[in-house]
Amino acid sequence: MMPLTPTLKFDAERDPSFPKQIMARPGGEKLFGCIQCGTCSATCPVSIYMDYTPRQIMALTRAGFKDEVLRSRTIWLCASCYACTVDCPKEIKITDIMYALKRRAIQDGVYPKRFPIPVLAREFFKMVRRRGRVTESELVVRLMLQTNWLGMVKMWRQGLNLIRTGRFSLKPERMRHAEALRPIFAGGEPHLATRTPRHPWEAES
Amino acid sequence: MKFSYFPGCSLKGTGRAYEESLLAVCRALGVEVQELDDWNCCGATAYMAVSEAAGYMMNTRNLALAERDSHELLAPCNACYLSLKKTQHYIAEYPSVAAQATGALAAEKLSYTGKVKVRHPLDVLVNDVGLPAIKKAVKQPLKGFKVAPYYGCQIVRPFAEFDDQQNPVLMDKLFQALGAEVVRYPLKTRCCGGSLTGTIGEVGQRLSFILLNEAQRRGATCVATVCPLCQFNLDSYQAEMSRQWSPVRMPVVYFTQLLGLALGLDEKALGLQRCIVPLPAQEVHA
Amino acid sequence: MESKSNNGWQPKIVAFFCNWCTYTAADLAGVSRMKYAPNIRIIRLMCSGRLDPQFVMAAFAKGADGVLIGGCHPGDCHYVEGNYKTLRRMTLLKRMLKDLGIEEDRCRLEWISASEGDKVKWVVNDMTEKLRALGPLDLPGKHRQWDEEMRELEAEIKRTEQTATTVV
Amino acid sequence: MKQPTNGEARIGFYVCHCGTNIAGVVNVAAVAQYAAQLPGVVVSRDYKYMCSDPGQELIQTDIKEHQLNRVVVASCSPLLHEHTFRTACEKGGLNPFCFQMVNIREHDSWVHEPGDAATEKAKALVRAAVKRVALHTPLEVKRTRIHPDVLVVGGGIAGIQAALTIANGGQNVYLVEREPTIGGHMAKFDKTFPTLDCAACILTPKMSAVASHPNIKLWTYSEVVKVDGFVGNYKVQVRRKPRYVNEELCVGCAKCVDACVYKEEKFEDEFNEGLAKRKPVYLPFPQATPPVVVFDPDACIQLKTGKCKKSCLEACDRNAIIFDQKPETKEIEVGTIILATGFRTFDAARLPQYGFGTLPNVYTSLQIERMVNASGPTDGHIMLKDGRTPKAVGIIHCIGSRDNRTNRWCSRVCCMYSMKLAHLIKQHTGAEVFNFYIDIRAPGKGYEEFYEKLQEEGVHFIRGRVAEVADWPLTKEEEGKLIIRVEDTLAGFVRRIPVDMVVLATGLEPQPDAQDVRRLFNISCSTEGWFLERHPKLAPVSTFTDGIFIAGCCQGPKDIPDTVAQAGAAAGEALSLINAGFIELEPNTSYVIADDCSGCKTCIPLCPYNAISRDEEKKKAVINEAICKGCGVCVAACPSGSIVQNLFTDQEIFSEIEAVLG
Repeated sequence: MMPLTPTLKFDAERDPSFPKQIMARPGGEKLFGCIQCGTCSATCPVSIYMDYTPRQIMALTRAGFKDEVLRSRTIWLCASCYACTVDCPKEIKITDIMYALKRRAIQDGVYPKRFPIPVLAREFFKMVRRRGRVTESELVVRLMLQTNWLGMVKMWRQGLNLIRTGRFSLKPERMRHAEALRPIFAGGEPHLATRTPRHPWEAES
Repeated sequence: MKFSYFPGCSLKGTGRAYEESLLAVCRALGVEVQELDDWNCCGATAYMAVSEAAGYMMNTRNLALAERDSHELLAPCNACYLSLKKTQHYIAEYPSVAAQATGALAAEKLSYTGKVKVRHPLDVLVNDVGLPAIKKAVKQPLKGFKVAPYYGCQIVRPFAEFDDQQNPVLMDKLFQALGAEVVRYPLKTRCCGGSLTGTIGEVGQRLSFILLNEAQRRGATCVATVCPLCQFNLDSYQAEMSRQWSPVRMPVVYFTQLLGLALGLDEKALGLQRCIVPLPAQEVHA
Repeated sequence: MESKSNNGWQPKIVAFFCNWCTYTAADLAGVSRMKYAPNIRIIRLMCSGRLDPQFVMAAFAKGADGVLIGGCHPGDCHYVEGNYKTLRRMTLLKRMLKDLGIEEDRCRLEWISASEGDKVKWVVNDMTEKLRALGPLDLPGKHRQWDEEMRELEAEIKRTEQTATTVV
Repeated sequence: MKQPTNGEARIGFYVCHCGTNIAGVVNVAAVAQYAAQLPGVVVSRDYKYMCSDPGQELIQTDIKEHQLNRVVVASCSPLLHEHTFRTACEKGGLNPFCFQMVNIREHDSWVHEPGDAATEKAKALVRAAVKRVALHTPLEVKRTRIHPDVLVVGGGIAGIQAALTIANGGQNVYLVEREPTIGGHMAKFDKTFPTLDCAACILTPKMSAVASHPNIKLWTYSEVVKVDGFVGNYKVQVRRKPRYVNEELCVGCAKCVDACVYKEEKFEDEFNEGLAKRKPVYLPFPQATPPVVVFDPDACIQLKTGKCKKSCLEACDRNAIIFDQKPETKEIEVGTIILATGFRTFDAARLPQYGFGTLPNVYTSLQIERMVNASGPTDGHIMLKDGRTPKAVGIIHCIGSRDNRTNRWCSRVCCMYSMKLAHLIKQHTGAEVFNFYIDIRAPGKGYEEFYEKLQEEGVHFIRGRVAEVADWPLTKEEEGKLIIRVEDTLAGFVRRIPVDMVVLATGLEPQPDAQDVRRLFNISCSTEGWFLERHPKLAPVSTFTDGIFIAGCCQGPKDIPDTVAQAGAAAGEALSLINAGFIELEPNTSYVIADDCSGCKTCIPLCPYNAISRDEEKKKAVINEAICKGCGVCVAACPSGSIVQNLFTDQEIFSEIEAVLG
C-alpha cells in the first residue's frame, strides 16, 4: 500500500519571526514584495533538481515555514549565478536570501551533513582559515574522501589529464603570513561593537 | 597603464594558463601589472554561505591592499571579481556591512575608503587599451576561428558595470577585431554549474554539457571563456559528458589565449598546452 | 531617533511650501501615510516666488533652527517662472546668512513636485538629522546675549565718560 | 468665555476628529482646550466630522449665536475642503475669506506617530491660524468670462469622443492631431474585447462624424506649440506641418500613389507596425480621416533632392500636390482644453531575453492585431516568416508591466487583449495557444465571462512569468522551435514549451514627450510620467490647472470603455464651465498702495502675466487685478513694501511665522 502522509500545516508549525530575521540580512529587504511569478525558478539553471523551486522557497520563507526551508536541498543547490536576482521583476535579491538561508541552516545545525555541497563549503572554509588561500586539487580530494570516495576511483582519468597538463598540484598554496587573517576569523578586531559570534565550524579546524 | 593584480587561488592552480596568457598579453600590449602583496582568498561562493562577516572582511583586506598601492585592481577570475565588487557595493549600501567589513584592518595598518576600482581584464583590454590599438598589434588574424563567446554568470551579474547584463558583447567585439568569426551564442551568460561539477557531478556537468553541445550545434570551433572555473568545468569533463549524454569535443580557451595567438605570441607562453581538449593545430597555425 | 541629546531639545523647522507642487506633495505624503519627523511647521504660499527673504530672517529671529523652502522644479512653475526668482533671491540670502554666522544647512531650498511625496519625507528627515547635528541656533538667546553685552558696553562708556568729566 | 482681544476678532475654532484619522493620533480634546484660551477665541469645539452637514451647521449656528466674525477649522488639507468651509461661513452670514484652515491630517496625523509631538504640532499650527485669521479682511470673489470654444489635443478614441460630445452640445471644437490621420491606436485593432465587435466598424463612423461635423475644426499633422493665458481665455498656437498636399482639394483617390516613381513599396509602414511597406506618398490606411494623402519628406525624391520627374503631379487631376508647402502657425482662442494624447507601447527589444528583433517569429501584440486584420499586411492570415501557419503559439503577458526594472504598473489591458488575440489566433489557425500570465486581471463588465469562454475553447493558461524565449533545443521535438522556459507555478515545476510563434503582450507607457507636453500646458505628471489628475477619485479628469482636462491613456493605462467614459466626463467638465459662462477666481490678487509706491519699476518685469504697468502721470505702479493670478512674486520683490497680496499679506505671514514658533 502507498504510505499516506497528511500535508495539513497548523499555524503553530510556523515561526512568524523567521521571515523578519532573513529580511534583516543585507539583500533580504524586499522579500515581502514577491508576487510569486516564478521568474526565479524558470531562469534558474538548477531549479530542475530542487525539492522546492526558488519561488516556493520565497513563499515558505515569507510564511515562516522555517523547517521546510532550512532542511531543503534547494538552498544548497543554488550555484550563486545571480540569474534570479537580475531577472526578478520585484528586485528581490534571491541569491542573497539563499546565502542567508544556508548560513542559518549551518548555524541551526540542520544542514545535510553528508551532502557534498555543504561539505565543500566547510572544507573550503577551513582551508582558507588555515592558509589564507585554497588549493583546488587538495580541496577536491578532501571532498571526495568525505562524501564519495568511490567516486575518486572513477575520476582517475580526469586526475591524470590534470597532472599531464600541469594543472594538478597538491603543493599547498598559502599566504606568506596567513596569521594576518586572524582578526578576521576572530570576528573582527576586539574593540568592535559589531564582532560576529564564533562560527560552529571553527571548532573543527 | 599600471594595475594592481589579484590573481586569486584558481590562477595559481587549475587556471594557471589564464595567468600565463593574461600576463603575456598585458606585457605585449604595454599594460603593467603588479601582484598584490600577500593577498588572501576572496572566499568565492563558499564564504557567503558560511560566514558573511568573514567573507566581507577578507575582500576588504584585498581591497585595502590595493588602495595602499593606489592603482586600479585587476581581477581576472569571475568569482573574485564579483566578490570584490559585491563587497564594495554592499559597504556603500548597508551601514551594517560597512561596520563589519572594515573591522579587521587595523592590525595591518590598512584602511579602506572605497576609492579603489575593481576591473576585469576584458573591460581593461577592450575599453582602456582599446580595439584600435589591439587591431594594430595583431600579427596573425584569427582566420578560420568560429568562436562561441562564453561570459559565464558572475562577470555581468548582478553588477553590470561594463557590459549588458542580458547580452554582453565586449568579447564578441574583441574577436571580430581579431579576425575571428563569432557565432550567435544565446547561452553566453548561462551558468556552467560552478562548484556543482565537483560536488554533484551529474547536475553541474549537465549544465556544462548543454553549453558545449549548443556551441557545437552552432558550428563553433572553440569556446572562449573569461573565468577559470568556467574553463575548468567545460574543458575537463568532456569524456564523462560524451559517455553520459552525447559525444562532445570542443576546445575551451581563455579569451587571453586567443588574443595572444592573434598577437603572435608563443603557444607555450600562453599555456595552450594546458588545455585538456587541445585547440587543433591547423587552427593555431591558420 | 536620538532625541536625548541637548536635554530633549528638538530642532524647529519652519517651511514655506508653494501651493501647487510642494504643498501638494506634502499632502501626498500624508495620503500615502509616509512617516517623517514631526519637527516641521508648514506655511502655505501660492508660489515660492512670494517668499520674502524677511520671512526667513523672521523665522530665525523668532527661534527657528532651520528654514525649508519648497517650490516646483525649474521649468514647472505654476506661475511660469516664480521659482527662478526664488532661486535668485536664495543666492543672495544664503550669502547674507553666511555673513551672520548661520550655517548653510539651516536654510534649504528644495524643488519638490506634486508627485514627490517621498521626497518630502526624505528632505524633512534629512534636514532634521542635520539640524540635530548642528544643535540649537537660538537666535533669540543670542540676541538677548548681544543686548546684554551692549548694555554692559553702554554702562562702561557712561562710567568712563563720568570719570572723564570728573577729571576735567 | 473670555472677552475677545486682538482687535475686534471673535473667533470660532473647530477641530475635526475625522473619525480616527486625526483623533487616533492627535489629542483633539487637548487641542480644542488649548485653542479656547488663545486671544480672540470665543468658541472652541472638537467634532467627529466637520465636513458633514451637522459639522457645517455647527459653524453656521455659532456664527449667529456667538456673533463670530472669524472662523478657523483644523482638519484636512485646504486643497480638499477649504471651499466647503468657506461656503459654510458664507451660509452663516460671514464673509468666506474671514476663514482659515489648518491641515492637521495630511500634514500631521497621517505622517506622524501618535503622541505628544503630533499634538504639539497641531497646537502650533492652530496658534498660527488663530493669530493670522484675526488679520483677515472681507474679500470679494471675482468672475471671469469663459470663451466657449474648446481645444481637444489628440485624435484617438478619447479625443474623438470628447470632441463629438462637445460639438454635439453646440460648442465649437478644435481637434488637433499629430499624425496625418485621426483614429489613434484603436484604428489598428482588429476586434475589441470582450464583445469581439470589429474595431473599425465602431470607430470609423465616429471618425467620419468628426470630419463632417460643422462644429469641429479638424487639424491633423499638427501640433500645439504654445499655450498662454488661463482658464476661460487660453491663447494657443498650433503648428501645421506641411503634408505637401492641399487638404481642401485632395479626395484621397491615391492616383498619385500609383503614379509615384517608386514602383515598389519600400519604406516602413508605421500603421502596420513595420510588417508592411509603403511609398513616399501614401494614405495611412483606407479609412484615414481626413482622406488626404501625405508625402514623407525623408523618402520623397522631389522633397529630398528636387530632382524627381514628379509623375505624381501629372496623375493628380485636382492639382492638389504642393511641393513647396510651408509649415503654418495658427493662433486660436479657447476657454478650455482637453488633453487626450494617449500612450505608446513598450519597446519589446528592451527585454532581450524574449528575442524580439533577434529571433524570427517573435511578434508584439500590436503586430498580431495588424496581421489578424483582413485589410492588414497578410490579408488576415496569421503566418510565420516563412509563410507557414503556426501550430503552437505562446502569448506572454506583462511585457514591460509589473516589472520594477521597466514599468512598475499593471497596464490593465494586456490580459484582456491577450485573451482576445488567443481567441482570434485559435479561430484563424486552429493552433494550440498558451497564455503565460502572472495574474489574470479581468475586472470589467463581461471580462471574467470572456476568460471563462476562452478556457472552454481550450486555450491554455499557464501561471508563470516567462524567463526566456530560447532557440537552443534540448530534445528533438524542440529543434527549430521557439522554446518558452517558464515555471508552471500552479503545478510547481519548470517547463519548456516549444512553440512556432511568440506574441509579446507589451504594456502601455507614457508618450515619450509627455514631460514636454505637460510643461506646455502647465500641468503635472505622476512619478511614472502619466498626467496627474486633480484628485484620483473626486476629480479624475481635472488637473491642477483650471480649465485643462485630461482623458484616456495619457492619464494612465485604460481600456476603450473607460477611455470613452473619461472622454465624456472631460467633455462634460468643459461644457459645465462653458454653460456657467464664467468662473469664480480666488481673490488672492495683489494691489499697490499708491501712497507708498516710489515708482521704481522693480515689479514690472517680474510679473509673468504683464499685469503690472506704470501710471506715467502719477509715476506709480498699477496692477490690473483682472490679469493678476496671485503668485505674489511682485510683493516679495517690492523694496518699499507697497504691494499687498490678498490672503497672503506680509502681516498675515509674519504672524504665522511668529505663532508656529511659540
